Amino acid sequence: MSEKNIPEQLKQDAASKQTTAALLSQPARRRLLKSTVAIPVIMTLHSGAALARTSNLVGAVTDLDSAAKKMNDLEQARIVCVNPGDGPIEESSSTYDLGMNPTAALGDASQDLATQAENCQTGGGILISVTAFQSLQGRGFFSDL
Amino acid sequence: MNSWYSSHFSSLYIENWDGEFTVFQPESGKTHFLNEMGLHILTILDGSPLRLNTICQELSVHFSLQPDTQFFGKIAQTLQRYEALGLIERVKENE
Amino acid sequence: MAEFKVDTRLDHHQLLLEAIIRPAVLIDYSNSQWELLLRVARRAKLLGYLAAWLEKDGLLDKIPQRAVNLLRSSLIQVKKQQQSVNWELSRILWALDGREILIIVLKGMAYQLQDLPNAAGRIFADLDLLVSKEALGQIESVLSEKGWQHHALTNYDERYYREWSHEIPALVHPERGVEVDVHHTLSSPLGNLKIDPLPFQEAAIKVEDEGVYVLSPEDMLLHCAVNLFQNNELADDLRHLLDFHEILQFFSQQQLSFQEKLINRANRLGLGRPLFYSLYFSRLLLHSSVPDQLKKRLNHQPGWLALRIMHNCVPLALLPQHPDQPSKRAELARLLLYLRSHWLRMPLYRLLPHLIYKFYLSVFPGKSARARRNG
Amino acid sequence: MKVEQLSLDELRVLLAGQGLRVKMGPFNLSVQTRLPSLIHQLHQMYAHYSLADEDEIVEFHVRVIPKRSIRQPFARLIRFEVDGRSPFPPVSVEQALATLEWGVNLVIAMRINHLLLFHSAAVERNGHVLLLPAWPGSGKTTLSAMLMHRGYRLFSDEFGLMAPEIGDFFPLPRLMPLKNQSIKIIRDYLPEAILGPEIPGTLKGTVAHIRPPQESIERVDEAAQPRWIVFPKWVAGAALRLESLPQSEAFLLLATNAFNYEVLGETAFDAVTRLVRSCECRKLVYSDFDSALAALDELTDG
Repeated sequence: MSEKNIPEQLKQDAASKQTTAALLSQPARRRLLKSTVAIPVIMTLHSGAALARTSNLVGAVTDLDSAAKKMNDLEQARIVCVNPGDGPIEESSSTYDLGMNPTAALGDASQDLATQAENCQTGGGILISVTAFQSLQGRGFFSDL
Repeated sequence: MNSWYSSHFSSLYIENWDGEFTVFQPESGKTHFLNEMGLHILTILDGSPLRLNTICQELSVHFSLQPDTQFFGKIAQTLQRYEALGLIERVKENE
Repeated sequence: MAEFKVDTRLDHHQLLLEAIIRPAVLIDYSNSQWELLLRVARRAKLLGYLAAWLEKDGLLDKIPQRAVNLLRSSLIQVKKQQQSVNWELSRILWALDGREILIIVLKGMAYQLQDLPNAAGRIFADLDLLVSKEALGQIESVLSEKGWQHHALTNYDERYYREWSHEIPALVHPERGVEVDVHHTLSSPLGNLKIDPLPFQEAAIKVEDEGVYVLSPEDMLLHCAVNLFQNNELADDLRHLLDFHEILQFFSQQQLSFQEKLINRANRLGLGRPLFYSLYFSRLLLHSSVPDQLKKRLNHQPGWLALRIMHNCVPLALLPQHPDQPSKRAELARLLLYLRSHWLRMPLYRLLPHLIYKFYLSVFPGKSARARRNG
Repeated sequence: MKVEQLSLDELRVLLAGQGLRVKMGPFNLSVQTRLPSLIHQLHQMYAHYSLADEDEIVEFHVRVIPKRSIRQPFARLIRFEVDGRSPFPPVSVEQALATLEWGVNLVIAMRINHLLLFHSAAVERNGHVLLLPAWPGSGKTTLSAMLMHRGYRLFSDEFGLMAPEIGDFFPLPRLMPLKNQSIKIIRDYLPEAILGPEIPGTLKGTVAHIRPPQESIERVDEAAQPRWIVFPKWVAGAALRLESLPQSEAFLLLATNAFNYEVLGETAFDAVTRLVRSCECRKLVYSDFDSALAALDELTDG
């Protein structure tokens, strides 16, 4: 998700960040709600999270052919690199809970696919299959891609 | 100079959970979670419109705070946020 | 296992049309008729419509409980969507903050604003607005500033929108997810009929207390007709014909000689053809009370052969397919109408062989499976 | 009449013909398939379900059909269809059962709004419902599998179905998909559990379904009022903790995890408020199942 897509006004509007508090981990949320009476807090509940979550456990793929890719207008392939929204990925698990607000970024078209994949993984992201990508995209995730 | 008021305060459904509040806004169908100060702002804006200064004053008295510039900034942001959510409305005044 | 037999010979089109035309028949439907009707109505996106009607007339407690549950489920969903779009409009007006921009609300939200009889239970998820070409840029920049974003688009889509359709891609506020389509013309960019939006804008009517406008009743019907028979492929589009029918009935009862005015307006704007078809099919399928000779006064009536073909194809496309037994004939009809909607954009040398081939299949349906596999 | 009273041939005739019409909690479901492997699996896994009463309306019509792929001509793929439409891309034939079960859940979640649908496991003990809402990595399926083999009546491992006006919860016992490591845990812990085939390579890894106990399915019409809400979390090596959870927190977690909270609007707001106010809300952290079960027994004893 590129920074430049976020409107300037939203970036500055710190108060709006509070809306995402519903997605924070529980201790973080409690701190926000309870101990900081000195600032007003408002969070707005978001719907559909459960439905999204049922399909939100995805497996990572290593096979570059089955990984989700996008073409740019020069027909260069770019891999889709997914980063989970909340918390780090557990190494041991074969599936990943992407949380409620995963983000995805496209690889650098000037690099070959293997290099793009490597850069994705060193940055803490995973490659997911085309099918998984499509099922998530339809639910409003990754709207920036 | 702007002032604000809670336009549909009486239509809100408010549940108190020991100092935290769930607020259902029928117009938008949204549920909001507010802390004590968050709700207090809505309460004092129910009735006549107030300016930022007055709001901050009210809040600092009610919560026994020493308002600084940062506090003013926070409240101004919150008012903007509330306005975007349709919880309060702005009244433009001629200077 | 005879005891589990389900009557599959129920005519699903008839079940649906009768329910729409005379909803009172619903209280006499058997369970197996209900089961099929629920599936067909869902596909036609008319469950909410039926539910709203039954609720209004207090008939929900006279029909089977399982049907009530599904109908109520749909109605609840529809009401939520209507509220979301309504709220989106309110947020847009807030964002525009008193700027003097003439905004005409179209389609579903417009019906809701005027409380037209087709609005209750009607599914719609998007907010469609018509503004002048000059205001387009201003609206886009104001909304972007306040957090609305363009829907994710490929580069190709983006170019298509900007260069070909002269429209802006749909705007969505990420916290609410309602799609806002801002148009500056009423004809689809793909359609071969170009419509000057100016007369529509001049005749628009202000909605009390809302700060927005809607199309005049005549224009609303013409817009509906254009969308059905000019811009569209008609597949599963019964609900839009139902819009036309209900709005027509409503204003015909309200204003004497409304239908005359409608005909005159269509002739003046050169929209006789789509209006002709809309009147023809709403009369044929939904029994709209329109005198037969009325549409004879329209300019641009279709020729005998065209009408014959449309008469045979349109109902098969508009009405939903049977969920278990899709008919080949309906598929062919849908294909023809699909091609019709591409008519002028497709060179004849490609279109003709395609048509001949499909006609061949309709004559020898037994060969269709093999042919399809090879094709 | 129950599915187990049908011979395999009779079942095949139904599945391949008009559809097997079974009662699934408060709903009726019609399944059609000609896939021999799936017919065998359903014969075992759906054994306890009753056939829907004759002439009753069936709400959901699903099919699992073979799908030819031009790109993979030799792959054996299947497609899940509801009312003639397929919501997912085709999957391999081995995943038929998992896709069927998941597809039915999806259809329920998409179409049902006359009930409030929590994303939660639900079991009943001493006449009252214990809700175990989903929390990422909570292992609610595993935990509810354990509970149902320890005298709790299974309502569902996935849906808390609530009538929003009266607060009753309805059972919807369906096959319960165990994932990955949970399969072995359950095999070791509950050798008596009836498990379906292990299905590798699904979106969620390897899945094997547990068949719900006969009693839970037979008492499917007995709704009950909720009394306890416990958010479970399995943490490796953690000592058992059953702590009270602030009601505001419970509200937030239940509402954001419900399938149709926002669709129901005011009705859902009122329903969740009343639910949370009338229940004991707890948070359970555990690593060892025995002590977790003992703690839940103690909680629900009263």
